[in-house]
Amino acid sequence: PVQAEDSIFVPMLTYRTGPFAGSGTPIMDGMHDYFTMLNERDGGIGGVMLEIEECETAYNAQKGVECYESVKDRDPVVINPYSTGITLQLIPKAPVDEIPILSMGYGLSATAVGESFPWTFNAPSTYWSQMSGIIRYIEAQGDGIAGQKIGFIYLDVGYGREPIPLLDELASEMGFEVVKIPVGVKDMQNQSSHWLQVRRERPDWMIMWGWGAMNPTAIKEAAKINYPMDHFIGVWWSGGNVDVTPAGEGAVGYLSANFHGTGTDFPAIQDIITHVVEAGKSLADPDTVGDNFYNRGVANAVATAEAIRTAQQVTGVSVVTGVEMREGLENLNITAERLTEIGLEGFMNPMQITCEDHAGAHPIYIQQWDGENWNRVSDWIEPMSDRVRPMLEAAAEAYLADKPEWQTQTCN
Amino acid sequence: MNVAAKDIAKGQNILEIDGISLSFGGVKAIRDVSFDVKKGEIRAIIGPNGAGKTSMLNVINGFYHPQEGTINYKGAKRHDMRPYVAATQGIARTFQNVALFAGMSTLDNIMSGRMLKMKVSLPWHFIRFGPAEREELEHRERVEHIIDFLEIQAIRRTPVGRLPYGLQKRVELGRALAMEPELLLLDEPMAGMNLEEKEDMSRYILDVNDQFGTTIALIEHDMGVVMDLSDRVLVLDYGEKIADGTPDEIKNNQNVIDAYLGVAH
Amino acid sequence: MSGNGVDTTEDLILSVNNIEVIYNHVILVLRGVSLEVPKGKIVAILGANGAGKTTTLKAISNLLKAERGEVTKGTIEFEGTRVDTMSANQLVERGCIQVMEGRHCFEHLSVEENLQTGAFTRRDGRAAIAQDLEMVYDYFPRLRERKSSLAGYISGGEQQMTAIGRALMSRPKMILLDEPSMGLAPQLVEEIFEIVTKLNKQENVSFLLAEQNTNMALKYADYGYVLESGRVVLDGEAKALRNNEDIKEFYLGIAGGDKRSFKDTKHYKRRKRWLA
Amino acid sequence: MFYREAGQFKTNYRTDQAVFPIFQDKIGVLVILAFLFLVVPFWFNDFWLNSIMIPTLIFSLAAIGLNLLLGYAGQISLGTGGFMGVGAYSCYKLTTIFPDINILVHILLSGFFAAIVGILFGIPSLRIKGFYLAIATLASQFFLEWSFGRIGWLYNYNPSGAIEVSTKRMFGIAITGPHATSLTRYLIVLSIVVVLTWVASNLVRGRIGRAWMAVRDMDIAAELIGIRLLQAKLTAFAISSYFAGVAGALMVFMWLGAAEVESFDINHSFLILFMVVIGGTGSLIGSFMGAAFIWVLPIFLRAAPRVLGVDISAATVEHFNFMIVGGLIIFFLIVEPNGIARLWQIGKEKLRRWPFPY
Amino acid sequence: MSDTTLKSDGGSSMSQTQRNWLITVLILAAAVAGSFVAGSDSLLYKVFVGPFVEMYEVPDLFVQVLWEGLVAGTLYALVALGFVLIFKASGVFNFAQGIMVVFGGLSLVGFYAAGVPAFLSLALSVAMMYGLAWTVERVVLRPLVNQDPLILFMATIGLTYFLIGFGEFIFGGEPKTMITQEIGLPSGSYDFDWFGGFVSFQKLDIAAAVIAAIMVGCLAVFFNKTRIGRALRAVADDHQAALSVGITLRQIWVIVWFAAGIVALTTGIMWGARSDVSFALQVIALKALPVIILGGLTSIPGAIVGGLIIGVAEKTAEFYWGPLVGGSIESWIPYFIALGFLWFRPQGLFGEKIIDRI
Ligand SMILES: Nc1ncnc2c1ncn2[C@@H]1O[C@H](COP(=O)(O)OP(=O)(O)OP(=O)(O)O)[C@@H](O)[C@H]1O
Ligand SMILES: Nc1ncnc2c1ncn2[C@@H]1O[C@H](COP(=O)(O)OP(=O)(O)OP(=O)(O)O)[C@@H](O)[C@H]1O
Ligand SMILES: [Mg+2]
Ligand SMILES: [Mg+2]
Repeated sequence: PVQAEDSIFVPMLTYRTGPFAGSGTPIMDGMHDYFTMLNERDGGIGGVMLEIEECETAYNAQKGVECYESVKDRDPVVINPYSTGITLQLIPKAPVDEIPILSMGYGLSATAVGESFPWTFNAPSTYWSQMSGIIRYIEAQGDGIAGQKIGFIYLDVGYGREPIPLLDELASEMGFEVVKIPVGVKDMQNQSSHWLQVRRERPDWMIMWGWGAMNPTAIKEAAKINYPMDHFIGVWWSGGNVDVTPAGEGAVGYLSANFHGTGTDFPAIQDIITHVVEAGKSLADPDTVGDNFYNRGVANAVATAEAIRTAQQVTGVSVVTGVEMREGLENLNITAERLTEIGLEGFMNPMQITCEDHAGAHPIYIQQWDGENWNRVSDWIEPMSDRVRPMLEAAAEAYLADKPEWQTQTCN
Repeated sequence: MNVAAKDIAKGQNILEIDGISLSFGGVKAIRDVSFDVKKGEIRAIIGPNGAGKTSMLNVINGFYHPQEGTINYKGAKRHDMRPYVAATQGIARTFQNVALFAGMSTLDNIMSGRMLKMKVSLPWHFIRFGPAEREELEHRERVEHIIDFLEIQAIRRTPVGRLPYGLQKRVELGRALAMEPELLLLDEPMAGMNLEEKEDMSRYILDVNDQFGTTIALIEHDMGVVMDLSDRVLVLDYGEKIADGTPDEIKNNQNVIDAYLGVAH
Repeated sequence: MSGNGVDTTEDLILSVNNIEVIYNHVILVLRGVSLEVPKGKIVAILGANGAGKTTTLKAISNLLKAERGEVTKGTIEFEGTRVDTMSANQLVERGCIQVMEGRHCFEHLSVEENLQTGAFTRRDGRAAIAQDLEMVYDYFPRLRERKSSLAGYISGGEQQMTAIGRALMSRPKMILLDEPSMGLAPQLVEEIFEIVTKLNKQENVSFLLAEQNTNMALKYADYGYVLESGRVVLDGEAKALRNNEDIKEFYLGIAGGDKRSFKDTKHYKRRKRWLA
Repeated sequence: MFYREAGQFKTNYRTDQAVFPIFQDKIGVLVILAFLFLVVPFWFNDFWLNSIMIPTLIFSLAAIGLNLLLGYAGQISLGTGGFMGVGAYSCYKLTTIFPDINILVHILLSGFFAAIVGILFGIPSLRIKGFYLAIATLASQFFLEWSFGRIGWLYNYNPSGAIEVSTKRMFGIAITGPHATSLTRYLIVLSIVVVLTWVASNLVRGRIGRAWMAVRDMDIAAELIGIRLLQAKLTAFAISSYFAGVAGALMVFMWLGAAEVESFDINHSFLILFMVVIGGTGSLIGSFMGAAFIWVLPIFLRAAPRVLGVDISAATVEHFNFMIVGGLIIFFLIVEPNGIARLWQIGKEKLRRWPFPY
Repeated sequence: MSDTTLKSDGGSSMSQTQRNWLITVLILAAAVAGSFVAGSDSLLYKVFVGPFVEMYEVPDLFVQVLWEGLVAGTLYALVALGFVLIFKASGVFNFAQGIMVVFGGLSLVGFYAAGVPAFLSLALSVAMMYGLAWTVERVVLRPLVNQDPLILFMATIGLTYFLIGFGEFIFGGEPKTMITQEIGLPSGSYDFDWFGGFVSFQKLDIAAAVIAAIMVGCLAVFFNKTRIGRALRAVADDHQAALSVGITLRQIWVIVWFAAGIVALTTGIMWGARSDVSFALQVIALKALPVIILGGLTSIPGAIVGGLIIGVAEKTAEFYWGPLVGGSIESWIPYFIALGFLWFRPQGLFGEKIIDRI
């Protein structure tokens, strides 16, 4: 790694090993490659080089904390934990160590409430917003949602369980029925009984909150019981290319949520290919560049990089560290123009973070697998912020209830 | 206890075995055997291999439960029970295939024989100071006597798994003695010893019997030892009792000579 | 090793030269043991508990490694070739097998299967093996009765017979017997030694036996070694040893021509130590 | 030359039974304690305290717990992770139910809940032995894992399913939560571990320990000399689980600050088992050595390339890490199956004989 | 414990086992009666009656559940078989079986990806498993002969770590798709319209069952009818004694590890075809553990029968009872089922007797 006094230290908590490596690797590649591209092409951000360093967690919370401890004294600009488990452990540490945490589209939903969690960011959307978007999508299809039966199959860990409260609440309000089917980590690749339950319950729609090896297995099993794929929607972590390819033809029609574009048809991605991949500076298999999860990593890196840039602008400090970065994140505003500027026109919806709202109620879209590629099949869907926000606030309050010394902030 | 006292005590039976039968599946290990053991005597049990001697000891200390027959111990009829109950009633035992606690030192092995006599409850052991330590030291002293008695001071701290066979047998005797039993069952205590060691062992057995008045039932294949030490001898063959009497009677019993002793004796 | 009665021109089947054995890297057990077994002879090792008899035998049959012991010095030759680097299996194939102290039967195999494993290295066909099985059963009729019982359940003496029978099944040229008489009824002890002599005479099998029953051992052996604290302290023709005063006193229990009674032995008696 | 017991005569059994009969050992322990209490706090930075010292101590405690069960009582358990979880979750519940009671009391109490669960799942050991028992203990591991995720009451229905530690103070100093400095937490952990280790060493040297070892070495014989197997095994399970429970509570409250079910999964059980076996079954010092080895080695391995300036990716480092740790485990087992503690002992024995080789 | 090995005949009163059975039956009867009294909304009804009513009313699903259970059972049995082979032949509880499954699958896919034709890849993978067996014998087992089973168990965990690192280093951590068609495995399914619904049998699953049956048959013959087979069992009982009668431990270990490697490769192919080949797959080793204790650690038929029992019981339980408690009980239910069996037979259904003799 580049070692320089005047560089910005961007640690990456990765998992290229362990049971979730399948999902993790492309994300880490995308993130790593975008940062490297900035260094190669632009000489860093605002003239300051980025010092990128990976620390392998294997999705294990203890290793994650250890990684955090090992980097925290070296002025990391932000931590991307890439695991809800690790995020949960870092949330309390962030304000004390003054290192912001960006859990992009995962982590604890309640941290969207900026007043309560000044140091934690989960843009572009919380799981709850995302779930509400998916429900909206379902509602918008043919028969509406009232009276429908919705199956929710999820990885039986904190991450998978997180959307349940919202789902329950929406179910009673909107008049649909929910069937919950948890999949234990040990049974990720052994889901026959779960899908038999699907067969028994005959849900009209299936929603999946899966990760790692759970995804391809679920899609295969769904195909086995002839479940209509176009009524099967995955969270945006269940939409990797590695998730659908093993099922072959069976996966055609499968849907998943997303918030950014796929493919390589973006100038910035082309820059990655020329400056990084072809220059041999990437760890990625060239075939996977532009895959959904690869681009997820790029999106994450874009948000980080833009926040660094914003931080530089807002604070006037060029070698930013955590404290400035927090400012940058709270003032982050990636407009459509800015996206075009950085070569990612239409790659994602404009993204803004504010002091109150650390997630930003950003819309999602639904994509469909055609056997080769992901295709957009919906417009941008706005989440039900009116529903979600109060729940977030309640959750934040509950979180703080037994933590009298918690650092909060007031926004104006 | 002096010799006269021993003779008086001999009148009472400490153990009465009546009509015991024991079988495993098709194998009849013991068939309708009855005998008694008098207080303070040394009672030998002999017989060819597989005659049911060890099984008999197992019956006496509750490890095997006979299908038929009754056992009277210290005047009371005994029911089937877990073996540790026998230990609480004062029956101690050594084993044919040494059954020491291989990972523990000699000292600890013998100390473990005092387990039943130690009463201080668990919480005291957490801090050790006070009652637990006092009790420990008290028993340690008794154990040291046994160690002296058996002349195994030198191996006090050696894990017994590393000891040669003969010494292991001696430690095992020590462990049994530490239980201060009323009835001591010895299963081939002298197997694998040379003459000198057998002489020592005999001495210990006689001394235990003599000094503590412990009743002893022993199985042994060395006829010299059996004839010299025991007061009465029970002979088993194929699970049946074929003779019972003083060493001299046994020596000349034709059945015993045929089944067990062979011509030479 | 010469000048003590062994005819050096005679063929040696086994010779152990000055071996040293250490357990666990720190416990020195044998401090230079040398002994020889001429072809077709019976040699006995005598010695108190812990003298190192078992260790010597295990060193020869290469079983020490399994106990974290190793031969650090000296050589062992079987029929003129060095065997101390061989595996136990090669040694058995060459015809040298050990009967281990403390039985070591395969508990979960039946008696008959135990005996059959003894023939593992044999290549001379089922018929020959079956014949030898009969031979073992003839030696030990008790085993025939219990042949289908699991070896773990049979009595101590029966296990001992199984262990000996198992070794015989390999048709060895040489048998290392560790305390064969332990736990056997007197009649059987004699039978065992009869079997030993028979094999020795008829099939020219050589024996090295560690035995506590000195009386028996010296009666049947040709030659004897006395081991003490890992060293050979005395050796000689069995006959000569039998007449050695010290052996008489301490190993045979004959004081002034009469057998002592165990009842009369005194505590704290003087012990003979050659290495005082 | 310097390490001799010659000349140190014991005049009564009491001194003979002391924990460290050899004078030099006693000094050694004092030096180590002094180092841990007086030197470490001043010399070690946050990373060392947080990522090395605290976890190592906590894992040592858990390893001691398992060692009592496995090394002393001979019952293989693969459920340590679950028992640690019971400790952690009950401590969490205690703090929310009785927020005003000192957290240290909660931590020490939480072990009792683990002990109760340990006893329940120890019952099969009465009939089942060896690997059958080991696998049966997995029943407790998986059942507990499942319960931690399913019973909302345990984590106060927190939507994330995790338990989080709030700041608690003692004498005005934060001792848990993000505000507690690593130094405070280190000293607390150290004190608890030292005290409990002392308790463990008392136990194993006395009647209880002997009963356990007897059961371990030959349970039939143990029963025949009057040891109640039921009692001995269940106390072993209870006390072992108590240690594991306290370690679990410490792990969450003094180290991680938050935990979810996965923190107590089966891998965790294996980790502790490794520590015990590599350190040396049946040795308390071994538990410390094993914990240090298994926990610290990968950290060093991970840091090594950066320190040495070698440029390889984090993933590759992790691969090598696995290979090296796996390889070293095998290597250690081959060199000394009885663990590092035995190596240590042999070393000492050699020292005692020095300059003679044996 | 003695009463299990004893009391085989005689005894006028009811035995312990009979009494246990009677009590169990009575309790069940009471529960069923109670549920009818309490009505169909009561929990009792949902537990004791509801599921059976459903089985009767929706038979196609019930048949499908049974079939899925049998299929899963066959696959568990394959993993279990690997464990049993090695345990039976050497007394080693080989924890690395799970990673060997992954390794087998990965090497096949890996060779194919490198451009080797499918069947040649298969052959190379077999060769690779042989290489693994040889290396393991040379590096791990040989130096550890006659060690405590626990030590050997630990060594295999060390081996697991090593293989994880090594495998990920070579093949990369991301999942791969199994080359099902290329090596001639069928795909698709036979669907039947039965009982007013449909039942579907995957051809792949049928193939798995057939292959498993063939393998078990061969292994059973090998173990029971051959000289080597007997020697293998001897080794498991007593390494030293086995050495002493001239059994070639080395050769035997290579043979069984190779056999276990083949079983692992087969398992890897079959499981890989069902989902994909990834390192997450090694957790199925954990699924096989209850199977082997239920069937008995040393019994080949036990692995099969145990596998089928566990498979069917687990799927039925998850399907019919799981939803009552929030699902995902598959993670622990098999262990409790196995524990239930062990309570009656501590050595598993077909395991070798535990010899308690003194
Ligand atoms: N638990 C058991 N299961 C099956 N058979 C047994 C069991 N215990 C003993 N036997 C059988 O009962 C018979 C008597 O055995 P026992 O051990 O009592 O003989 P012994 O007289 O002590 O012989 P030895 O002198 O050889 O030790 C033997 O044939 C043995 O195989
Ligand atoms: N595995 C081992 N580890 C350490 N020391 C051992 C080991 N095996 C034997 N020893 C030691 O080696 C010495 C010799 O033991 P060995 O078993 O050879 O004696 P032996 O002459 O056969 O005695 P016995 O007549 O009692 O069988 C003993 O002091 C014993 O403590
Ligand atoms: Mg006997
Ligand atoms: Mg010996």
